[in-house]
Amino acid sequence: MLKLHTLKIIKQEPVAPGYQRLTLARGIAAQAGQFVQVRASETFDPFLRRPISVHDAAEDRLVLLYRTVGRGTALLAAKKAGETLDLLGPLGSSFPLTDRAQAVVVAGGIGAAPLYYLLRTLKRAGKQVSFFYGARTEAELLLREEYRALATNYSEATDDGSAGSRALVTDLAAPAIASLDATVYACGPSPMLKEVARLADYYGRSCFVSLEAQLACGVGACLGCVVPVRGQEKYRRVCVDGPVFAAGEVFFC
Amino acid sequence: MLKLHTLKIIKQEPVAPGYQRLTLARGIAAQAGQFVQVRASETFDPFLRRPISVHDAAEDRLVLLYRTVGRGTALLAAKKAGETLDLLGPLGSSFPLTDRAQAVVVAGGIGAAPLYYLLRTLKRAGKQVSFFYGARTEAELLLREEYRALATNYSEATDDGSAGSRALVTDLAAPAIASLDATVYACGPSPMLKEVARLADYYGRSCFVSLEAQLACGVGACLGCVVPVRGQEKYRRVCVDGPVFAAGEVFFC
Amino acid sequence: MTVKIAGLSLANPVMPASGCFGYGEEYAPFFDLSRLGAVVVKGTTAEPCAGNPPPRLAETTGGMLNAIGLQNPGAAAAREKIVALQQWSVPVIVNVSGHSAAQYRAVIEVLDDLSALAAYEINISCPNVKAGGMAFGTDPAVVAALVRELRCATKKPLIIKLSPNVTDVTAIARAAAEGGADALSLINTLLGMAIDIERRRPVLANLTGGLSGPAIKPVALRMVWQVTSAVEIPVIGMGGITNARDAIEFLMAGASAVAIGAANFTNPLVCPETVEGIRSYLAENGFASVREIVGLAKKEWQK
Amino acid sequence: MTVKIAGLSLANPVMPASGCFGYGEEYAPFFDLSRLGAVVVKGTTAEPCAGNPPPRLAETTGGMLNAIGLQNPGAAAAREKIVALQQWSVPVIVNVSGHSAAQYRAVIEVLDDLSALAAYEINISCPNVKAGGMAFGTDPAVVAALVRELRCATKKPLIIKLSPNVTDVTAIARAAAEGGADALSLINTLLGMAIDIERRRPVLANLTGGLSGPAIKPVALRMVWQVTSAVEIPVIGMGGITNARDAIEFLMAGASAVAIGAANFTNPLVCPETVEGIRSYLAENGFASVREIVGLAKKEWQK
Ligand SMILES: Cc1cc2nc3c(=O)[nH]c(=O)nc-3n(C[C@H](O)[C@H](O)[C@H](O)COP(=O)(O)OP(=O)(O)OC[C@H]3O[C@@H](n4cnc5c(N)ncnc54)[C@H](O)[C@@H]3O)c2cc1C
Ligand SMILES: Cc1cc2nc3c(=O)[nH]c(=O)nc-3n(C[C@H](O)[C@H](O)[C@H](O)COP(=O)(O)OP(=O)(O)OC[C@H]3O[C@@H](n4cnc5c(N)ncnc54)[C@H](O)[C@@H]3O)c2cc1C
Ligand SMILES: Cc1cc2nc3c(=O)[nH]c(=O)nc-3n(C[C@H](O)[C@H](O)[C@H](O)COP(=O)(O)O)c2cc1C
Ligand SMILES: Cc1cc2nc3c(=O)[nH]c(=O)nc-3n(C[C@H](O)[C@H](O)[C@H](O)COP(=O)(O)O)c2cc1C
Ligand code: FES
Ligand code: FES
Repeated sequence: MLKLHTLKIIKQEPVAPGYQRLTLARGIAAQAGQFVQVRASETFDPFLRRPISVHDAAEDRLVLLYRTVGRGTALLAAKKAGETLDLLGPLGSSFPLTDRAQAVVVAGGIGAAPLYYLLRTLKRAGKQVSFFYGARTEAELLLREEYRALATNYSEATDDGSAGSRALVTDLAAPAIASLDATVYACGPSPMLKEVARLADYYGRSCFVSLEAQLACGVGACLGCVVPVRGQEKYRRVCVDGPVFAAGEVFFC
Repeated sequence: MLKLHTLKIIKQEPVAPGYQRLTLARGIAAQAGQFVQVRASETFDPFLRRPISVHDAAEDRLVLLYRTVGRGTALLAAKKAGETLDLLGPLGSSFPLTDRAQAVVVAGGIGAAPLYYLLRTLKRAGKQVSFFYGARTEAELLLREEYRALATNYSEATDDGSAGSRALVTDLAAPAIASLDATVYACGPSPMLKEVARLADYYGRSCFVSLEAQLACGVGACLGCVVPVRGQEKYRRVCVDGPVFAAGEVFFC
Repeated sequence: MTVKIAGLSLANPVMPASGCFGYGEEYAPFFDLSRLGAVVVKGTTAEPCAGNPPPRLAETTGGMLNAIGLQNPGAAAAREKIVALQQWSVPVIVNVSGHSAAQYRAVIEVLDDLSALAAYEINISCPNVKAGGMAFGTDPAVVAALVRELRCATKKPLIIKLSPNVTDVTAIARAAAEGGADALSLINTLLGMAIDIERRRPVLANLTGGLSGPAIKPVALRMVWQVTSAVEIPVIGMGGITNARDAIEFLMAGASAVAIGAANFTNPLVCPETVEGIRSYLAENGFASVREIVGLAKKEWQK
Repeated sequence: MTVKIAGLSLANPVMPASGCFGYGEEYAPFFDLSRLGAVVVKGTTAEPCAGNPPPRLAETTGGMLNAIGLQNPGAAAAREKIVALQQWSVPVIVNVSGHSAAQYRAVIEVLDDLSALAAYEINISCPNVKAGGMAFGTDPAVVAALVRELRCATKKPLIIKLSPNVTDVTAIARAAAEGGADALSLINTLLGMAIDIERRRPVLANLTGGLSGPAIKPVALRMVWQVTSAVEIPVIGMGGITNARDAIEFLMAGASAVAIGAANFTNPLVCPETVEGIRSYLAENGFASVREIVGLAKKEWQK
């Protein structure tokens, strides 16, 4: 299934200042948690592809949600409907479903991107989902109504209190992780993931986190994107062994 | 006057397969024969600016005519009306007017680009202009009606006889150079320029040719774009001493 | 399209560069590996090696830095992967790394009976491998002695991979040739670094890393030209190749074959596309074989 | 923003690199040259020099090759141009080139009385300058002797410009420091080449040329880091700087000032923009002076 695709862009929408949602005209059989390696330019500056998670997917559609942070994402944001996008994928591991009927999903900032498809997947599987969405400010709670619609319970936290609680999203999620017999999923900044992993470990929940790293090949060949594995003198590759890992495997918690 | 400009693109028209005419929204006080250094990309691939002659100019307008041959010009051709273009100019020497009332102008291929503005300039100065336009094939006689309208006498030559005479444009121009008390101007491939220079020298006409070279800075600082000067152990810079040179200065004819 | 290097006959002159193609399996979903002239596998050491801590990568203009640190499963585990590559019936070249002559020999001892293994590429140019305080690949005498020793350890072809981080690459090349090398590979990566100005520290956990990609092509091409003028044995040229035009530059500079590294990451089809591009170029320009363009620019230059 | 290098006090740490800014006059229409920390002029030789035949340039990915061959009007004619630069009241650093110690001395003799001339940058790294068969800048003993000799020829500060085309740049740096250099400039260009596959020959009439531009930044940064760890004298860092972020990388790696070369060609305002960018960075990050970020990445690294 792994392949090089040239997909037509059917929509390129700003969803907040500095954030874009890109809709492509064909599905690539991706699962929630997987990503694609996007070629932002036909030239060699930037030289490497850019990894972007699958935000949503269907037979006839692939959706990406991304933040414009540097040259690559700026070039991506400059592409217009009608143009094509060269991408590799689907790549990497996906969020596994478990036998638990409940799920706690924790999103931090743009880490929400892959969790949309996860929420859809969990809902389709009939799970009860508590979704905790944290961001710096209200504007960065991207597509909040769409996320809200997919969750059984929906809570928001912002650093500045402009929406939801003025709290760390992990503190907001802690009671749910403590009390629900749920599988825990998280994507966001590293300190957030560590705290979610710590909570899940403490309350005995299985927990899956999606990690980021600088990639080069994206297919497991270059060994550039590794993270250390708990308790072993070994590394695992974010691009093929991840990006979704069992929290206990990658965090010393 | 020499400056860095960010000009708005008001028109980007294909004028033949592989050839574009680009119209910019503001003049830069350029003279016929001068060029601009265009930045084809915001990235560093390609790294250098691209020199393009001033095809036409007015207070409120700068027009470029170019052939898509590589990465830089392809990126330029991909720019759309409404976007801006970063350019440096006007740069280099211009075609001088002389006291002769007649002019012979010889164009080879895309070498015609700067000669359009020259024809306009000569016409405005009341000169009688014989224009010889050579190309590989009819399709590459770009904007032929517009050129024809500016010349007193207009002749065409193509390599394949698809338009005008099946002849070298220099052979077509030879009788005019021989018989008219005219100043001779030429732009085109190097063998063509040498032949025009030889003819002009033989018949005692003053002759100005526009040369090409690989440029870097375009402003005379790097000394990269030099051509040897006749009879001297010296080089001259195409970007500031040229691109228009007296033929006798640069050709050993 | 066939070329002969170090006694090997390759169907075409294009192979992936070591460390950029794993043991082949990662790129097998993209194209039929038998379209390659050869497969060059990841640097293999005697014992398993965990490699350097992350971050190991940094992007640079027109290229990238890597400090993988020779992560590999070790020679014994590599056997299987090499055998698995046999299904593509493409010659397998094993890149051998070590911290001492004994370690290089140990790799050869473990692998030498594999008929799937067509040749060794001896990596004496990894920035982390030291010998007597100086990097291995930078002292002609050390290089000649190492090659001589390995020459006795195997009957398979020995390709010595040179470092570009030296004052005079031809001296090292001559030493390798005198030591008995069948061919040379060049260049390995240029030693570089990057600083993260937000974190105010070097990007790579290893401080320095190897620079590769189109950024280094001019340096690689110069060294291939110099070395193919200095020694008689064939050279596999690499460093920044991204398409057939680049590959043809290396062939015209004197390389008998080419390897493609970092460009695989940008375009996983770069190797087969380069094979096809060279094929078209030869046909369009009336050349009957790759051999006809090897060193062609040198011949023109000497005119 | 002021920095002190080799006894000079510069208003800011940014200057154009030699050979990329002529004698300043070409860029004067673009911005007020007094906004620069210093102006470094084109490599000047004792006698006028016509330079290499064209083609002298080739574009490469993220950079360019040049083989200008030190075209310059000679020291006597350069005097005027140096004096003319005084109108900007910016320190003028004259890049001195030659084919022998005597030739370097000859340049100094002609120019030494100019009060407009703040310091010499001695270019011992031009790929075309040979001494005893080996390039000048690649032998520590030759470098130390040359610097010692020039040290006696002038009281003005001597900045020695090093070549990156060596196995161990710190050995050359130490030799220059021992010879009495006040500061070091690095890096000069990497030796490279390009081939035109249509014409089937090298692009440059000189065969090889010097590679510069962002492509070489990682190599330059690594050498600046190494050299500033090896010697006490200040270093002017250069090689691929295109904006303030790049410049800050060099400062954090240990450079006391920076020079910008090829990027002027892409953006004629790159020097003043870099000055402003550094200024903003310092202000936004609470640094009181450039000195506070010099070598900062090293301090973080050693923690
Ligand atoms: C598996 C995986 C999945 C991912 N999924 C997503 C996703 O779904 N959505 C998403 O938005 N991201 C996602 N990312 C992150 C995304 O890949 C990066 O944000 C992207 O690669 C950045 O590329 P860039 O060229 O825009 O930034 P780069 O230019 O590479 O810059 C990287 C960093 O340097 C800084 N930087 C660089 N240049 C400048 C400058 N001139 N000024 C200031 N700062 C600068 C930027 O702030 C940035 O943080 C994912 C990453 C991984 C590994
Ligand atoms: C003073 C001056 C004025 C000029 N005025 C004009 C003008 O008015 N109009 C105009 O059209 N041109 C003009 N030129 C020429 C123009 O500058 C060049 O055509 C342009 O710089 C080419 O840039 P590029 O990036 O498109 O090509 P590059 O990528 O730089 O390629 C240059 C050459 O290499 C070949 N090449 C490169 N890559 C490939 C590839 N992948 N496959 C096949 N071939 C390849 C191309 O055929 C081309 O001939 C002028 C030049 C000068 C010096
Ligand atoms: C991620 C990565 C890993 C590499 N690992 C090895 C290795 O194990 N052994 C080796 O000899 N060279 C290794 N190299 C160097 C390449 O084989 C090649 O010599 C170099 O990258 C230049 O080619 P390129 O510019 O096409 O990448 C590695 C390069 C990269 C980018
Ligand atoms: C066109 C050109 C001419 C140069 N001429 C000289 C010179 O005369 N003397 C010298 O010491 N360095 C010369 N250099 C080297 C630069 O000063 C600088 O060290 C090098 O280009 C690296 O910096 P950059 O990558 O910012 O260009 C020249 C570089 C270029 C591109
Ligand atoms: S990015 Fe190459 S192995 Fe993960
Ligand atoms: S292009 Fe730099 S001097 Fe002409």
